[in-house]
Amino acid sequence: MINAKIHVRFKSGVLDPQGTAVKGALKHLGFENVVDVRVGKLIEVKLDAADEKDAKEQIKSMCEKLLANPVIEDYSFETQNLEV
Amino acid sequence: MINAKIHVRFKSGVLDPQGTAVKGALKHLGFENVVDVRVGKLIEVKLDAADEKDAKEQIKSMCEKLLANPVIEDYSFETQNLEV
Amino acid sequence: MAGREDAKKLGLADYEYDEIVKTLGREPNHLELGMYSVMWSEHCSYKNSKPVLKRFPTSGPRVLQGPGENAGIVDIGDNLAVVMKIESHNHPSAVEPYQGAATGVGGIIRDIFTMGARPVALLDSLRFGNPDEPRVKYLFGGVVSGIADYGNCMGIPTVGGEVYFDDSYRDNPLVNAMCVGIIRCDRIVRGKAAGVGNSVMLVGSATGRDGMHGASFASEELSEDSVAKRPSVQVGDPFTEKLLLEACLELLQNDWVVGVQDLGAAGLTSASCETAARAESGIELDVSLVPRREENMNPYEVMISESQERMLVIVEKGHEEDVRKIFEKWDLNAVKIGTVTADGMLRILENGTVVAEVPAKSLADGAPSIKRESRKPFYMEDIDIDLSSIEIPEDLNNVLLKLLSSPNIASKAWVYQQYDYTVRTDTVVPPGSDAAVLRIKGTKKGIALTTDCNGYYCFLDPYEGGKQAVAEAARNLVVSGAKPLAITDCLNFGNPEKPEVYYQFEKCVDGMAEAASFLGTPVISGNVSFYNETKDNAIYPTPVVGMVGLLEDVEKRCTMEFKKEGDVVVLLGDNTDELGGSVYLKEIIGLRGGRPPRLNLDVEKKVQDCCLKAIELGLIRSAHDVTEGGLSVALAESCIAGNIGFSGEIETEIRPDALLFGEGQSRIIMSLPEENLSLFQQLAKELDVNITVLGFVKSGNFKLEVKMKGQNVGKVDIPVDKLALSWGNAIKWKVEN
Amino acid sequence: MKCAVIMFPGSNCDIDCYHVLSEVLGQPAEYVFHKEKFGPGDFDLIVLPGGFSYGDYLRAGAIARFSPAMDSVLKAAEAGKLIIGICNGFQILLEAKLLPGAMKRNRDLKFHCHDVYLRVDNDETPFTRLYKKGEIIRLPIAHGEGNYYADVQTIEKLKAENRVVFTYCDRDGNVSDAANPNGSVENIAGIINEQGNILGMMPHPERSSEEILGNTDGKRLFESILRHIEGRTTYGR
Ligand SMILES: Nc1ncnc2c1ncn2[C@@H]1O[C@H](COP(=O)(O)OP(=O)(O)O)[C@@H](O)[C@H]1O
Ligand SMILES: [Mg+2]
Repeated sequence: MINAKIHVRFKSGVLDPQGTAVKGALKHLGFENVVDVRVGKLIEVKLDAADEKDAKEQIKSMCEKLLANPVIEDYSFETQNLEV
Repeated sequence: MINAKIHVRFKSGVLDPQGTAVKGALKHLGFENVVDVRVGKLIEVKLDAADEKDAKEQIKSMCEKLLANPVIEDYSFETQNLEV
Repeated sequence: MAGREDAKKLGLADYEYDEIVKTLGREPNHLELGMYSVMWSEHCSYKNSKPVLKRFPTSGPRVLQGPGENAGIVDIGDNLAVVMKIESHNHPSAVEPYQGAATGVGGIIRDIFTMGARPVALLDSLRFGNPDEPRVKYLFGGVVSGIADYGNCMGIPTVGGEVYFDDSYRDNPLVNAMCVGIIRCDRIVRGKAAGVGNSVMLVGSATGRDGMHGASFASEELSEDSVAKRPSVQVGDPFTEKLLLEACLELLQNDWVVGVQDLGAAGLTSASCETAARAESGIELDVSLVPRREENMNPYEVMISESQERMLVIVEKGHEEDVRKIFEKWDLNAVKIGTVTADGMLRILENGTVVAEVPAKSLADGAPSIKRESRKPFYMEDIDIDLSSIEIPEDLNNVLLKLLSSPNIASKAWVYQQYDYTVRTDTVVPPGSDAAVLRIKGTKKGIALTTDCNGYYCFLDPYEGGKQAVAEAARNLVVSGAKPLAITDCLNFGNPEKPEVYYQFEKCVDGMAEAASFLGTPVISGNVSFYNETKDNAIYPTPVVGMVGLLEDVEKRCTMEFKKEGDVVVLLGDNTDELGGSVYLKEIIGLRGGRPPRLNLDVEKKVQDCCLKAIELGLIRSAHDVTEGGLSVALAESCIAGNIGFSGEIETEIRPDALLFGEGQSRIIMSLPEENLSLFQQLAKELDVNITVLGFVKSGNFKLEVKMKGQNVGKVDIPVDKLALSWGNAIKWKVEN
Repeated sequence: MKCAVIMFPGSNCDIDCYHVLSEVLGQPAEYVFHKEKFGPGDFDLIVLPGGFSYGDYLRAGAIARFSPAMDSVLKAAEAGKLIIGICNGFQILLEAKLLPGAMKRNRDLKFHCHDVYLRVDNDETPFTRLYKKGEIIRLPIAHGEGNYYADVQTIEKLKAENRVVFTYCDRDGNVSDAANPNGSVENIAGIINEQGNILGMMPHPERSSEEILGNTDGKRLFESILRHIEGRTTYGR
């Protein structure tokens, strides 16, 4: 079993409305030293695959087809073999 | 400058409608071996702080006050000192 | 076996445990006890309220379904009927505002389509503490977006509701959601497990460990460790509910469907025993057949889980595959989990072995009801205020502007613009007026909807407050041109074990019952929410009235805004010198108390009849009732809404602040073309209603002079733009800063 | 004019679009379930309605674009059939790359339901020929993710090719930040593809096509389409 932790974030240069709002709220709460906040997605996918290399290929393909929108988002991921 | 990467996810057992929908879509796209998908948040906070220990305290407090709702969500985070 | 101690832990009293043992003729096991504990909680059993609720009028020529089913139904002709129900989700929303409110909306929608109706509208009645407090802002914002996200995703317009702020709701916000559906009279489905041998199927989402003991959670005071009761809050899945809605409505086209019941509080336990009890039958079901989301769930967990977006469907034997096919089309589960039996028992099996067996009726209806002690609260003895000690403010303009920017009077657009109120293209009077009006496609008809309650009046005088809530709801429908038909009510109170709270409860119900009978609007469904109380801080008694009215011709609807320069503005009803319970007294003078305005039902009825008749005859161009803030606020609202001014004067013997800001009941302001005035005066005379000409619609300022014996004793004179600014942005400024 | 309204799981303006096409315009309209396919010549107009397909759970429109009906929509698009995506339908068109750019959450993170004013920037499309260029119209919006984004080059290209069809403005036609309900780049409310047969827009013309709803500015959009199709069947070929 392979576990993949995928991060999807806005590309740099794309305004992140949620990040802006969270930053404002944090400042309001007294966290004055917050410089920047970005809110993205954490997608955890459990795959029934033995081979980590193969799993990585699949995850990459999932990201490209569905999980991230390349117009506005970048992705990165890590995998972990749960059997090991 | 400290960079914190915060993961906020539904507690285990809490229904994750997004995860369910994404899992269905991935299966539909031919990724038959997907066993489970959970969708959470990735929140990246840049803090103007020198001391990593102090920054960790602050991030913890942000999570508890604003970024996660302990009733249904768990959080975890890593920090990184950008100056180093 | 489970004993008395286990029962206590689950919140069952000794005498209740004894009753269970007596019913079963033996000690219950753990699962059985758990099922009794959820079904006999206040939330499910109404044990504290049942005898009092009997005082409501519940029948009438149009009532097709009164209380006791998932929702009430009134006939509106053309073989169509309106289905409606309101429900609270107060406790979950206090702990997790977004999900708590969202799942509240999800639950009330299911109650409507369970009956076979297409949900066409939502309303939300909300109460929070002082919006200046950060925690209140968080709760308010979270609740509103939870309601928005669920209702919007479902494609059901949220067309009305109310928002009040008062410290009494600080720790116990109230979140009441109402849903209204339309159904063909010959297609009504009830929650019955009839026909021995018929199949019991579970459809919709898989079952997880969500909201265990949610019903019990809603039946006790919130405390420090309420937060520790985390699993009681569920996450809503409006997408799945939308599929469930479409699948169920498709299913219900078929005559082989026997009954449907949604799974709400107390989950499968409640749905199975209630459907069996209604049909005087039994159900045998096997929990191992229930589709699960989580591993290793035991029968106890499966039976009391409150996982959302599920339904129990009873179909004639042999049609299981037909059901499965319909749900498969919508990508949903549909699994046969049991059978209808003749023996009246709810029998639970796990892999074929009986794990619980209790009489369904005893679970559903057997909770011993409690006659609580009732005592008039001390504070009520001491609420009179000597008006002569209150100085009349110099600057009445300033008072009016302050009133308009009070969050209890200001525009609620910040709230309802987050709700999709135009989807389905039936909303012909959108939120912001006295009542929302929806057309019914394929007919000439329309329905008008509102929720109302002034909890502060109910606190000061529960009986008058109860009456007033019903009368105001009816008045809001009438000024929209609709004839009031029926009520669904949500009774929000503190801890009923306290005699003072029970007194408030009883008196509110008495007042509501009297008004409902008098105005011919039976109570056809409702909900009770007790224990809205924290550390001796109970909410104001808040019996929210949801009401529906009918317009035979939707083209004859009326709205509140002044429409045309030169139109005459008249007051229907009588001004009074009452100031008790007013927003003016509470927020401007800073005095809590006084007797709330009296309501004479006879006068109220005449005023409403006259208004309705005038609208039907096409005599008038606008109508708006006078409520919080009084006459000047009502006039100002009609100006703001129409973006036009008003100029007038009143000759009176009432002190100017009472005249301008007092909240005397049974008053409606109208505008009409001058040429209709004499006809209208004649009508009012025939119907024995007093009317006063106040002035004219006029561009520019809102201007009203108060005169005593010809002498000017007070005046407001403000540009309408300025009024609009105060009124329009107050809530936004408060919550976003 | 033969019309199809696609029903995705979670669509909720399907009935409203159907109502306008069949009842208000009196045209033959059909629902097409997302699991069904159809031929490229079956319909003159295909409507991707508003709603929350798949709950908008990952990104608005992201999952819906993989449905079988969308394969047929792609083929119809290639065949030059008229396609309009309204609200969620616009989001689906973006995700399906039938239109450029992407949608983000509204900048204030709130759902917005109210009327907006729009400037008609292109009156030469099959969808807008009954409007006048520069005309200010009023339509309702109801969305939480209408914050249109595309990179600078794409925006320049859209403008150069006159493909911005509607722009948020105020009552007097001023295009300002205050008149922008969601933060979309350059106040963009609706765009069209290069071939001119696919329109995506956030506001809801189907909710303002009847007198009883207090506004008929949206009806002219559907009438434009009808005029275009009828003109083509009568004189074209
Ligand atoms: N929570 C809400 N949800 C939707 N609409 C609301 C809400 N609160 C207020 N409104 C709208 O604002 C209007 C004015 O509210 P309110 O002052 O309570 O009216 P009234 O005094 O006539 O009952 C309501 O009729 C309703 O249309
Ligand atoms: Mg009113």
